[in-house]
Amino acid sequence: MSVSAPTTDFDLLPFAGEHHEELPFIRKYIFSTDHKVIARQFLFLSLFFLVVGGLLAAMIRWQLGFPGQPMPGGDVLPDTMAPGGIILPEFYNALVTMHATFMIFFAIMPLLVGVFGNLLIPLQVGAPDMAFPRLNMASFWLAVPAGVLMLASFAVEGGASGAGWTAYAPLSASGEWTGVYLGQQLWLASLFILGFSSIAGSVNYVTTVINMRAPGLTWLRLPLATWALFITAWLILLAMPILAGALIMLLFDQTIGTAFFRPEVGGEPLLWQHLFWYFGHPEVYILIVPAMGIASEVVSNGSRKPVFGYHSMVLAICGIAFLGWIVWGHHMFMSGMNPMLGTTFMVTTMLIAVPSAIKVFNWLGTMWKGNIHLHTPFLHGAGFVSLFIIGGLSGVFMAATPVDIQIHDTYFIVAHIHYVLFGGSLLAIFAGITFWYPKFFGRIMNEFWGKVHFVLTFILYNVVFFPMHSLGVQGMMRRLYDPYQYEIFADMLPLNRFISIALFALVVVQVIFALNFILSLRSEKVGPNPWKANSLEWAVPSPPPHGNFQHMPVVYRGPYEYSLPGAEEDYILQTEPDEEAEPAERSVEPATR
Amino acid sequence: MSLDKHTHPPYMTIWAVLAVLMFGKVAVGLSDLPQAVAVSILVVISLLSAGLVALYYMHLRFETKLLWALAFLPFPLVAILILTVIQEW
Amino acid sequence: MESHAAAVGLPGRQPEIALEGVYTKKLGMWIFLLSEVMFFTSLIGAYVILRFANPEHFASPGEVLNVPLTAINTFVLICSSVSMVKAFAALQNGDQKGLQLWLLVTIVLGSAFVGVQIYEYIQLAAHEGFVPSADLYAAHGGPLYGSTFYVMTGFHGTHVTLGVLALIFVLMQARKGAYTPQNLGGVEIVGLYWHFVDLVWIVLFTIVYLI
Amino acid sequence: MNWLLPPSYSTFGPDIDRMYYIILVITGVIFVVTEVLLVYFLIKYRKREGHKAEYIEGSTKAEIIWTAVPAVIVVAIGLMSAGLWADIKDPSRFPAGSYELILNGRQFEWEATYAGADGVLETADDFTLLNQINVPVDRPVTVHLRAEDVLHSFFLPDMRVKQDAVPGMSIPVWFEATTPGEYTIGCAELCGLGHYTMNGLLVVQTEPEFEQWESEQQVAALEALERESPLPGATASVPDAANTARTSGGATEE
Amino acid sequence: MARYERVLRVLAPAVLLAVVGCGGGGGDAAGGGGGGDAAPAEMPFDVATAGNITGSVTFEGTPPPPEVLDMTSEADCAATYTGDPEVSWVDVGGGGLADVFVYVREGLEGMSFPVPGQAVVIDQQGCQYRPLVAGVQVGQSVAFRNSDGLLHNINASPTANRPFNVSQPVNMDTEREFAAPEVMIPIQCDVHGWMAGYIGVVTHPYHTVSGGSGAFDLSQLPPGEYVIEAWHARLGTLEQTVTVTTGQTAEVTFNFTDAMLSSAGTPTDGPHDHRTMARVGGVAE
Repeated sequence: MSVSAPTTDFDLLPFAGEHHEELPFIRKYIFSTDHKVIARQFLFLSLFFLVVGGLLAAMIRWQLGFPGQPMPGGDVLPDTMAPGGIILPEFYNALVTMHATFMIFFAIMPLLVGVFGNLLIPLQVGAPDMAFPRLNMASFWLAVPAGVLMLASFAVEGGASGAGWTAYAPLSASGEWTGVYLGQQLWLASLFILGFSSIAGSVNYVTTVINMRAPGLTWLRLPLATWALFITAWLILLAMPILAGALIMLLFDQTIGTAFFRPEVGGEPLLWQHLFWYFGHPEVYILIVPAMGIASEVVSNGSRKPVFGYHSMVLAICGIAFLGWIVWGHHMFMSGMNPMLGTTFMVTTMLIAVPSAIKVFNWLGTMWKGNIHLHTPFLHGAGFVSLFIIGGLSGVFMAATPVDIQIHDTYFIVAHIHYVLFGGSLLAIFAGITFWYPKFFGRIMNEFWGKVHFVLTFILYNVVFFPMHSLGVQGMMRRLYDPYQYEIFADMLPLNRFISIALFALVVVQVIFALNFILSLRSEKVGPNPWKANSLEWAVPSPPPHGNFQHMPVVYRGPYEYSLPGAEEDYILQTEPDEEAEPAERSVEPATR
Repeated sequence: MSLDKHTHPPYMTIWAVLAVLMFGKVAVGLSDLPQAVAVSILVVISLLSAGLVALYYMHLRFETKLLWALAFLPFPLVAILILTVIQEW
Repeated sequence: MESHAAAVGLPGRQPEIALEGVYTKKLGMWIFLLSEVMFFTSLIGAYVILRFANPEHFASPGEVLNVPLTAINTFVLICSSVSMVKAFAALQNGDQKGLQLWLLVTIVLGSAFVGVQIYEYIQLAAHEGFVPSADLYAAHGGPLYGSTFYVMTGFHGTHVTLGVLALIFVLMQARKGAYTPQNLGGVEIVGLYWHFVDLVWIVLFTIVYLI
Repeated sequence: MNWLLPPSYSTFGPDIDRMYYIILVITGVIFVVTEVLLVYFLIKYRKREGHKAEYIEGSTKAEIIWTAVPAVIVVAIGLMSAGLWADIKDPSRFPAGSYELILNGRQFEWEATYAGADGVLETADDFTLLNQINVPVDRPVTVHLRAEDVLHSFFLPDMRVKQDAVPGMSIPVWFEATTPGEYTIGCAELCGLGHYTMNGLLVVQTEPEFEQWESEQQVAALEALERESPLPGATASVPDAANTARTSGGATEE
Repeated sequence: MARYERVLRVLAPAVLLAVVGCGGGGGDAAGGGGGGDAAPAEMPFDVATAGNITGSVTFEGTPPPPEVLDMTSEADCAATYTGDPEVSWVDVGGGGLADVFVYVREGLEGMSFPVPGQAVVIDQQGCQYRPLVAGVQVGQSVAFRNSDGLLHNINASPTANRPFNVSQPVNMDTEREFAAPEVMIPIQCDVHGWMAGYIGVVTHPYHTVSGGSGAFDLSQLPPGEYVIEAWHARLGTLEQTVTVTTGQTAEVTFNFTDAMLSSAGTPTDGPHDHRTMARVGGVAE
C-alpha cells in the first residue's frame, strides 16, 4: 500500500497568497466553489424560507385566534385553500405541516449547518476552503430544487401534504385518507433531495475538520462552534440516510402502492414512526447543537472570559451525540409501542437532560466574574441561554411517561418545541448572523437597532409561547383546526386570540432585523476583528479573500484566551505565538499534535 | 505498519475463500436445516466474508486505528435500531 | 515517519495529516460510505422487522426467488471485486496497461451483474406475479415480500450501475494517463466504493435469498 | 392562565397529577435559580472602566457537582414514574374483573361496541354506539382500542387516559372512573381534515343506571336482530374481524 | 479526474429520484380522460327531427323500511327532523320508485353535445345529501352546497376520474367538474358516516333522476335506436332498448322488484359500512 500520500490533494486548494486567476461572474457568484460564497447563498435561501415559514405560522395563528373568520388578505388564496379568505380544514393541516417542514428543513437546519458550517469551518480550521469544493457547491445546488419542489406542492391538485411534518403512516401513505396525492409525493421527493444536500455537506465538514486543520490546531484548541458543527455533521451523516430510506419506502407506498406502511395490505404503521424518530431525535439535536456552539462563542466573547470548562463543554456535545441515538422512543410513548420499551426510553431520555444541564451551567460559569459587554450578539446569546433553560426543563415533564400521558400531542409540546427551536436556535442564529456579519459582508450591523430588535423579540416571544404551556396543561390538543368544537376548550378562545395578536406583533418586529440586515450591507466597512475575538476567522480581513489565509496559519493557543493575566489587550488571536517560545519553534516544524 | 509498495495482500486466495464461503452459504440456505441454525450459520459466514472484503480489499487492515474506529462507527447504531424495534412484535 | 512536509518538499506548506496515509479524498469516501451503510440499514432494517412482524408474507429460500441464478450472479460480483483490486495493484506497480485491462474487466463484470438482475426482475414480475405493488401482487406469500425485495435489491442495483458509470469515467481518465503510482486517488476511491457495494450485496444476498 | 391540571376523575389520575406537581416544583426551583443567577451575573459583571474579567478556565469540582446533581434528580424522577407507567400501560398488570368494550376509531367518529345479551364481545347480538361511551362508575373498564383507517388517539382528559389507536392492532386501555358525570372524548392524533370534530361523550353512570341502560340497549339490539334476520344475507353490524389481528403488549384477546 | 466523478455520484441519485418523482406524479393522474376537447356550441343534429322518451319506474313487493340514522352526536342536524332522522333508499312514497338514475347508455357514440352552463346542485341539508342521486354531463360543474353551517367534507372516490376530498366548515358552495364519464361516483362525508350519495357522469344531456312518482322524460333526442339504463342504489340496474322517431314520444317503463334487493351489487348493511358500500358503489358503466 502506498507509503507517501499522493501530492494531488494539497495543490488542489491554493491559499490566498499563492495564486490568482479572476473567475467569470457565473463561476464567482452563481456556481462558485468558494465556501464563503456558498455560505452567503445558503443564507439568502434559508432566510427566504424563514419568511415563508413565518407567514404560514401567522395564518395558523389567525385560524386559532379568529376561527372561521375570513383572513385579511386571504382572498388572494385560491378557493381550494381559503374560499372567501376562510381557511379550510385541509388547508389548515397543510399549513401546520408545511410551517414545520419549511422551518425545520429549509430554515433552521440550513441556517445553522449550511450557513455557519460553510462559513466557519474552513476559517476556524485554518484551511483555504472545504475539502471538496465542488461537492460543497453541489450541496447548495441540491437544496434549491428541494425547496422549489416543496413550494410547488402548494400549487398541485389536492394541495400540499396535510399529514404533519412527521408524516405518520397510514395517513401519509395513501391519498385516500386526505385527498392529497401529488402534494404528499412532492413533499417526500423534496426531502429526499434535501437529504443528499445535507449528506454532501456533512461529508465535506467532517473531512475538512479531520484532515485540514492548520498545524498546531489540536482537537482541544478547536473553537466550540467548529466542535458543534463537526459533531452535528456526524449526526447528519448517520441520521439523514435513515430518513432517506424511510422516505423512499413511503414514496413507493404513495406512488406504486407498495405495502410498507399500509396496514390494509400488511404493512406496519409503527415501523414508519420508529424509522422516522430514529432519524428524528438526532435531527432535533442537529437543530440545537450548532446553536449551542454559536452561543458558547458569543457568550465567551461578550464576557471577555474563557468558556467555563471547555473540556466538559466538548464532552457534553459528544455526550448529546451518543445519547441522541438511544432516546427516540420518547416521541412514541403513546403510539402503541410496547410499554416496557417506554420505560427504557424514559431512563435514557432522563440521562440526556444531563449534558444540556452541564452546558447551561457552563454558560453561566462563563458569565460569572466576566467583564460583560452587552453587545447584540451577546444579548441574543444570553437570550438563548435563558430560553433554552425553559425549553430544557419543560422537556423533563415529557420525559416522565405518566405526565406525558396528559400532555402528549397537546400545546405543552408545541411550547417545548418553540422554546428550544425559536427561543434556542433562532436566537442563536440572530446572534451568529450579527456576530459574523463582518465575515459575510465586510460590514457591521447597527448595534442600536440590533438591541431594539432583541428586546422586542424577547418580550413578544415569551408573551406568545409561555401561555402555550398553560393551554397544554388544560389538555388542548395540537393540530386542531377549530379547538372550540370541544366545550372544555371553548373558554380558551380569548387566550388563543391574545396569543395570535402577540404573534402578529412578533412577526412585524422581525422587520427591524430584516431592515438592519439589508441596510447594513451599505454601512461602513470594518477591520478584521471588530469584536476583538481570538479564533482564526478574525485573523483574516473582512470579508476574507478567496483562499482565506495569505499563508498556512500556525496556531499556538486555545480560542478563548480572553483577559490573559498580564496581557494589555483582553483578547489574543490564536495565531499569536507565545513570547517565550524560541524562534525555531515558530518556523516550519508544526506544533505537537 | 504499512507494507512495502510492491507486495500486496494475497488477493487471489481471498477471492477463493470468498467464493467457497458464498457457495457454502447457498448450500446451507437451500438445505432444510432448522431455521434458527441455518440463519445463525448464514449470518456468521456473511459477516466473515464481509470482514474479509473490508479488511483486505478495502485495505482497512493497513489504515490507521482512527479509520478502523470510523469504519465500525455505524454498526452499533444499526444494532440499536433493529434490536429495539424488533421487540415490538 | 518523516513529517509529511519534507516528503512533499514544498516550502512553507506543512499540511497536518491527522490520519497518516489517509489523504482527504479517501477519508471523504470512507465517510460517504458510512452514510451509505446507514441508508441500507434503513432499507434492510425495515425488511428484517417486517419479516419478523409478518412472517407469513415471505417464502422460504428458493420457493419464489431463483437462488442458483443469483448465486452465480453473486460470484460474478465477487470476481469484479477481485478485478478491481488487481487494477489497483497494477496501478501501484505503475503498470498502466494492467490498470486499464483490469478496469475493463471490472466494468464488464459489473454490467453483467446488473444485466442478470434485470433479467431476474423480468422473470419474477412477468411469470410469477412477484411485483412491488401490493394490489397486483400474485406470488406466494404477501405483498411485503415484493415491496421489500424490489426496494432493497433495486437500490443496490442502482448503486452498482452508478459504480459502473464511475468506473467507465475512471477508465477514460486512465487512458489519458491521469493516474500514476503517486496519484492513485481516483482509482482507490472508486475501488473503495465498489468493494462497499459488493459487501452490501454479500449481506443482502444472504438475508433475502438464503433465509 | 392556569398552571394547575384540570381535576381528574379516575383512580390513577391523582398519581399522575402528583408526578406533574413534583416535576413542576423541581423544575420551577431550578428555573428560578438559574434565571435569577443569569440576570444577577449580567448586572454584577457588566462592563465597567478599568475592570478586567478574571481568567478562569473552569473547575472540575463544579463540573462534577453539576453533572451528578442533575443526573440524580432526573433518574429519581424516572424511577418514581416507572412504576406508575407500568400500572397504567402494562396489560399484565390490569385490574381483574373489568368491564370490556371495543372502541373503533375511524375517520372522524368513535364507534363503541358493547357485548350483547350473551355477554360475549364480537357476537351477533352486540350493540354499538356512535361517539358515545357509557361506563359504570367505580369499576375498572378495559377498552380494546382499534382503528379502521388511519391513526387516531383515544384521549380522555378528565380520566388522564391517552392511547393511540393503530389500524391492524387492538390495544387494551384501562381506567376506573370515580365520579358519575359526562366527560369529553377527544382525538389527539392528526387523522385528516375532520380531526377536530372527533369529540365524543363519555357518560359515567352509577351501577343501577348503567345496568338499566345496558339492558335497554341489549333488548333493542335483539329486536333489531329479529327484524333483520328474515331478510337473507343481512347480518347485524359486526365489526369485521380484520381489526382484531393482534394486541399490543401481549395481553390475550378475550 | 476523480473530482467530476464525485459530483456525478452525488447528482446521479438525484436524477434517478427525479425520474421516480415524475413517474409517481403520473401515477395518480390516471383519470382526467376525454374532457379535454372543447364542447361544440350547438346540437350536433337538426333539432327539428328530434323525438322524446318518457316513462316511469315502478316497484313491486314490500320495500325495506327507511334506515334510522343515529345523529345523537350531531345535535344541530338531528334538530331538523321531527321524528327520528332517517333515509329511505327505496322511496316508493309518491307512487313510483324515486331516486332512479335513467340515462342513454348506448346509441349516442361519437356525438359531442354542448355542456350546459348551469351547475347541478347537491345540497347537504339536515346532514343528508339532497338529492341522494344526481346526474351531470362531462365538463358540467356540480355545486356541493353546505346548508347545515357545520363541517361537511365531500369525499368522492371515483375510479375513472381523479378522486378528491374537500371540506366545507361553514355555509358555502364548492364546485367540481368531472372529466370522464362514470356511472356512478360514490360520495360520502367522513364527518357523518351515514351520509352517502351518488353522481352519474355521462357524455350527453340525456340523463335524469326519477321523482317521487317514478316518472321521467328524456327530450330532444336525435332519431335512432338507444339502450336506456335505469340505475338504483339498492336495486341494481335494468335496461331497455327503444327506438326514437322524429316527432314521436316513445314510452318506457322499468319494473324493480323487492327480489332485486338482495341480488343487487350494493350491500344493504347499515350506515357505518358506507366505506365498503362506496367501494362497491353502483354498477361500473
